[in-house]
Amino acid sequence: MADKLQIAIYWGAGCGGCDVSLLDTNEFILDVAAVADIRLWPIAVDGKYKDLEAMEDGELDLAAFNGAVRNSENEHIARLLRRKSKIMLAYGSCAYMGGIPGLANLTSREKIFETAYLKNASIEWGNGVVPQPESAVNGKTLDLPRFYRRVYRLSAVVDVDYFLPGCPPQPEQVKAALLAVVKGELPPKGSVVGAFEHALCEDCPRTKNEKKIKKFYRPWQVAADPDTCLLEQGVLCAGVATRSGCGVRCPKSGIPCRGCYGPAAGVVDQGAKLASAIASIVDSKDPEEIEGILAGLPDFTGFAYRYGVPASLLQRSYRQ
Amino acid sequence: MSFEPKIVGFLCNWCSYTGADLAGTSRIHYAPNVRIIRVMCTARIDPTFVMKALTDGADGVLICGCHPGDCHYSEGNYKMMRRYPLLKQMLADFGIEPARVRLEWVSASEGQRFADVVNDMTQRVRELGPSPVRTALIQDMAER
Amino acid sequence: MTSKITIDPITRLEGHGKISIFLDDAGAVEDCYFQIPELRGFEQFVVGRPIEELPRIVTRICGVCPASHHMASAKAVDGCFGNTVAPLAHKLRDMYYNAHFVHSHTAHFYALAAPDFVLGPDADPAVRNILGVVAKVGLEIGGKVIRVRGLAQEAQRIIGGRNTQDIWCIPGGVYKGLKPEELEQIKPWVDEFYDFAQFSLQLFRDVVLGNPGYVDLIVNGPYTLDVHNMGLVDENNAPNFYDGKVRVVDYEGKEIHKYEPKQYAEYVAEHVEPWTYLKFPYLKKRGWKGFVEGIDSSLYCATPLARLNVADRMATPKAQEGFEEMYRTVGGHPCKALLVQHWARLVEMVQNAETLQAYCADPEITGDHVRMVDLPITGEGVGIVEAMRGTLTHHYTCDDNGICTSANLIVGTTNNNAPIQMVTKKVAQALIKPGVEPDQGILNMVEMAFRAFDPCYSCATHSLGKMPLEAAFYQKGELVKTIKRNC
Amino acid sequence: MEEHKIGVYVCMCGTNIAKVVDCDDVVRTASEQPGVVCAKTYKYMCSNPGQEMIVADIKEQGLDRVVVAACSPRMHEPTFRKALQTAGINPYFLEMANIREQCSWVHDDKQVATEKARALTLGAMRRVANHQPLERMSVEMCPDALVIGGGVCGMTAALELADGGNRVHLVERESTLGGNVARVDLTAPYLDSARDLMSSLVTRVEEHKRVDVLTRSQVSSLEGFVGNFTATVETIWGDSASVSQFKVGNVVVATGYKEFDASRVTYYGYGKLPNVITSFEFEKMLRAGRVQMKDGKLPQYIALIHCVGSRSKEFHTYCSRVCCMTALKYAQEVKSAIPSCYVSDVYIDMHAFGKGHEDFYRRGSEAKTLFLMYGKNDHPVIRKAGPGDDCDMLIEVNEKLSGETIEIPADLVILMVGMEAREDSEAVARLVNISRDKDGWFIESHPKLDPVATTTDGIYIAGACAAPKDIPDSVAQARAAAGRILARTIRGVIDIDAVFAEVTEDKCSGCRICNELCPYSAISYDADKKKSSVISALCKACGACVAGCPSGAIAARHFTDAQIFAQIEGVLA
Repeated sequence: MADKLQIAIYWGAGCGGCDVSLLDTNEFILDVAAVADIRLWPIAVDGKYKDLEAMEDGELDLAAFNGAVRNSENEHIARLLRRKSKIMLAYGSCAYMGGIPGLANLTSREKIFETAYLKNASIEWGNGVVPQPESAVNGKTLDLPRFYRRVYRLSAVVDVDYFLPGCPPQPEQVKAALLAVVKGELPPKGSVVGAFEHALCEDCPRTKNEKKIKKFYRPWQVAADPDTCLLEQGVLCAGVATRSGCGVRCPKSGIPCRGCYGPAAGVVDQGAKLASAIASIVDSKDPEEIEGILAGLPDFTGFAYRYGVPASLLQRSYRQ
Repeated sequence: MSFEPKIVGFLCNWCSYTGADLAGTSRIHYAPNVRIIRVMCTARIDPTFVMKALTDGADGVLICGCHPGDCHYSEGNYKMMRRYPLLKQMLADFGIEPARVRLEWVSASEGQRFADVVNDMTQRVRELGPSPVRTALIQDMAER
Repeated sequence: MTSKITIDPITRLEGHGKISIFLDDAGAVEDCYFQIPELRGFEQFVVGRPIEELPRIVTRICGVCPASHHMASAKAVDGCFGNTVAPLAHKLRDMYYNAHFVHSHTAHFYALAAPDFVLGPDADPAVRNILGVVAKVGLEIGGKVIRVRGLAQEAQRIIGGRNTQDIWCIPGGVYKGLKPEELEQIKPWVDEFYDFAQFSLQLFRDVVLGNPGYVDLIVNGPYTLDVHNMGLVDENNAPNFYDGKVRVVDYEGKEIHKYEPKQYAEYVAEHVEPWTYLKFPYLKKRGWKGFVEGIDSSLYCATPLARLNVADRMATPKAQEGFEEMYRTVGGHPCKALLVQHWARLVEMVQNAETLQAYCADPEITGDHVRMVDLPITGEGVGIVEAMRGTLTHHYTCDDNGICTSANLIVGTTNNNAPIQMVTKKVAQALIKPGVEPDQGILNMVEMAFRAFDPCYSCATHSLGKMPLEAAFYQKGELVKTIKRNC
Repeated sequence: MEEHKIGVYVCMCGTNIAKVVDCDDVVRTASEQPGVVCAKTYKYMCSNPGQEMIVADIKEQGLDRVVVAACSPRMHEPTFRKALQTAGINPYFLEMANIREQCSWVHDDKQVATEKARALTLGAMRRVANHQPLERMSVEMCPDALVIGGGVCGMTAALELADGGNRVHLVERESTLGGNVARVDLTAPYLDSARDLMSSLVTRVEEHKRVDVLTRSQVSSLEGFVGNFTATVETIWGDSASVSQFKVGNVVVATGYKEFDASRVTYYGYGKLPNVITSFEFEKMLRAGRVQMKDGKLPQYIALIHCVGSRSKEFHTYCSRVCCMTALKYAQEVKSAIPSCYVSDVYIDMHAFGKGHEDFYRRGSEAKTLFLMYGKNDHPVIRKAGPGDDCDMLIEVNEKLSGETIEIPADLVILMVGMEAREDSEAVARLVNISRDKDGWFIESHPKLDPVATTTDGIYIAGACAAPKDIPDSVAQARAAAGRILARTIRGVIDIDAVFAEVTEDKCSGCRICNELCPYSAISYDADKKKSSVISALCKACGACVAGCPSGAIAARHFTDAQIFAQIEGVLA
């Protein structure tokens, strides 16, 4: 047993899609089971928190953490796993960049609670109760993890060795990454694994020409040509600013990339880079016309940082 | 003591940086709050620079380039002109007051204008007060 | 003084579920709380996003049943564009969604439920998981399970371009149609799904019904609740997962409500408690009456069993046979025995497979008019589908520019939040008695109570899988004993 | 990042900096920074002793990065780069902090100015740590040249180059060489025959063994960059065409001008009144030696009207420069052709700026020519004369000098039409990648200091394609352009600035965002590789493509993201 790899898989503020991406490696999962002890994997295999605490520091070879860090509990487990594991892998876009839950950083904790518990179409009228970190019920105290002011990417709370992007990571890439661990063929610490250096366009079958944009369209406003670059047709696509590795599933199906694999190698801020590129090819020299053309991109921020507000330079909203 | 903003200025080499030098050689005095970083052309300025400056503690960012039509590289400043509204929108979405970032055209002969722009921007940012970015990021750490 | 048992590792391990059991001085269960410690705030942070993007955002509520959220969202967005949808798109979405059910039900039954039945409640915990099941039933069947689940995922990818996470729906229809060659690829798989569903039913008969102990546990165990049932039905009151009206039937079989999705807010409301992030839906017209059972209760279940309970019949012939057999065995329709869920799930899988076969035979299915273009924005929509784990509601509004101004979500598991509270407490009270040393087995029984719901706490913040339990017993704040079990 | 040995030198610039900035304090904070081996102040860092101090430190203390906090880099960056070079390290390991023009000269509060100087110096220090060694590249320079346009200007340039020993390809779209000058009779002010000028020029060109003349030809494409262009030329033979291709190092554009189309001016009745003709039509008569009216009669009264199409808001605002002298020339030629003929010269202003022009003007007025001045916006009016009159037309002029309305007879009216850019100038501009001004004339790299070069290296403009010019000016420009080229080809190689953008091929996804962004067409896209790349020789380092590249595949040498980020951190630290 001891010579088998010791692995833990855990989710923070995630959706389970990352775990499903592991199941989607199908038969491969049996091979993994053959060479590794999965010591912890809530989705499919049992393990015990107390055991985790009882482990020697560094007893685990690999801890794959998916999901973002949304509350005190997520952080608590992240720290514990970090301590117990030789390799800490940020698995999937939430752990890597904050992911979709990270969009919460464009609003505020107060608004989230208000919307969820005080004002929506089906909330119990006049109850006015909001969940509390600590509450007394029939003289007993019940506690809940603290819901942080904002979402963090995993590397903001613990030291991360490798990053596996994707929402979720594509099974082929998952296999490749796991095999690297099994074979001990590991890239330098801090590397992004299971993805390429270059952007999506290189692997996108659509033909590309020089780009100049006079008008932007929302995807539902046009029947875009299936063979030419969506961006050239005025449909905002994040592929130009997104690391390849997903297999270009979205553009191949006619859907613009939303950037789940994160920025291309060496790019600091995916959204800022996308903005810089997109604006540069706006076809006008007149300030008003330029504003008019850019008005065709509602919620550009929510698009450019769809999977990575917490990983952006600005990280969160500063609205008072 | 009243709040003195830190402002990072990105100036194009050919017009604005030379304009700033001219303000110097003409001994035109102006507010000391702007720290100038030279780039060859405003076309080199990536919104990333502005966001980087804001997260590193700048209270404001000033971008100066050649007047439209006068760009040393014929059209570089138009690229900045196009990025600017999108950048401002993004900053607004992040809850950062638009007045903290400003794009101005200053030619090599406009030393006085450069001084005026710096004074005016400094005054506006002074009125806005310290950037919310630094303080908020520190609060976040405290919560954890 | 009161001592407290915290089944805490659920929280830590799953991150999303936590049971606190309070004993009185005598040591009897005084109170029991099932807490959901997580919230992500989708309802707020989708506000401000372009409405057409929501189907590609809300799938991240749950990666285990993203298709459910994708479809409910797509339908809510259709509403914001005047509900003008290419007819073929509806067919394709339904086809896709049935394939998703095959994947999800397979995963749940074999990876989560089967271990209990196939290996037995008291088998060695270390092997009590899908790998254990494979070991027991043999690699051949194990391979079959893995293959079918994989093919069901692949079928979705072929039809909709991608499975987890889904991307396919657009206002007015879907981005891509189904090419004839793609259909040919899927056809044989669909037949496999059908055979597999029947095979699974047989396995259930052999392993579960063949074991009187199980049957007794299922039918006469403490696992029953006198609460009502909710589910989506077609015009013949047969279950439909993608479309239809919401029907609510009490546990004696009497219809309480039947309404159009857009009327949901008149019939359902959500109660909030300070000690859990998860809300408690109830029948609005009856008002919140607390965690009480009874014919006047305002609480309901929305589960596979509930779906069959509100249905008069199944939509397809073979499923109908399974439907009749099941109710015959468990003593009539409707049924309150929660553990029957697993069986109901398999009956549904038969309908999924048959529905898929019907679509494969439909000559129109490979047509190319799959979307409307540039529809006018009308501003509001409600989408209701059946997620694996219960009725799923998405309700959006948007401004003239198609930017989302509000979103309200009532997800599958949330519907069952109150019933889960109650059955957990009920079982705990039935099993943890003064003087009786709670042991591993008891905790297992407690766990089985809510596992029957296949609670999805990612869709209500998610947990899939068996909940390993550990009970810490405190006497006057001193830890005197801990019991661990690994399912 | 590896550790560096940084030297920081704070210049006092006499008192220019020191009187406001506490230089010692700047040195103190600098020396506390990691990697700083030495930090010093000096009275005049740019002075020889100052530079020698830096050189010595580099050698003795093994400095590998240098920060000079002093005046504007626009002033002394070259000076200090040389110092680094002398000391034997890469000149690009230098960064300057501008604490004079942008600090001590514009602030007076010592404390605040010192703080700012500290920040600027720190920015420079952080930046310089990220500097990379850069080498200037040099590429082969092909000595051959392409001259577009076979007029007096193009031929002169061609001969100059050929005489200098270079092969020249002279491309002319017409079937014969000569251009517009070949259409005129005599030339002002010395009245020598244009025909003679031309024939000698043409013969020399055609006979020159290093000039290869391609008439009936057009350049269809020009690929590459300075020193290494490939030109493709199409030649028409009757109804068939042949294509030739050759390598050239430089290009002279001498495509000239076209005359203003007089029919655009309605009020002079050109095209309706048979005896209203343009200057070029009159040249034809002169060359044919028969000045006559439509009906063949000899004209008794000839009127010359100036500035037709020039110096007017509705047509061209500029002065065409040659018409005034040409008009005077006509007056004299008419006098010798038909001594009895009265010539009236109707002008706005008499522009006689050129060498010998003023004397020519005087001589013209002595030979009795009637000069009438009209106002810019008050043009003369021509009408058909009545049967009673002894002339064909009558011209009414509000004469400015006398202030009276004067009516003059005319049998022949000659409209002095100006010059305008050829209709194909836009196509030519695109072909050789240069720009045009609002009137369509090609733009020089600097109107005063660099009049024949353009913003595209290796492309020169000469003659009337850049603005209206007379023959001497065009010839001078032709020789200037040729001189520039000879001077550059003599070395056989050309240096390319070490600062330019480069594409990391592995990172380029071929999205082609950058392709449109380069004002110098320095970015080429390889359709097979599906990658874009920068032609460093064409790149002017503006960085538009660097900021524009969404996948960070393009780096700006000496202005990398890392360098700028480090500077941002520095000035804010």
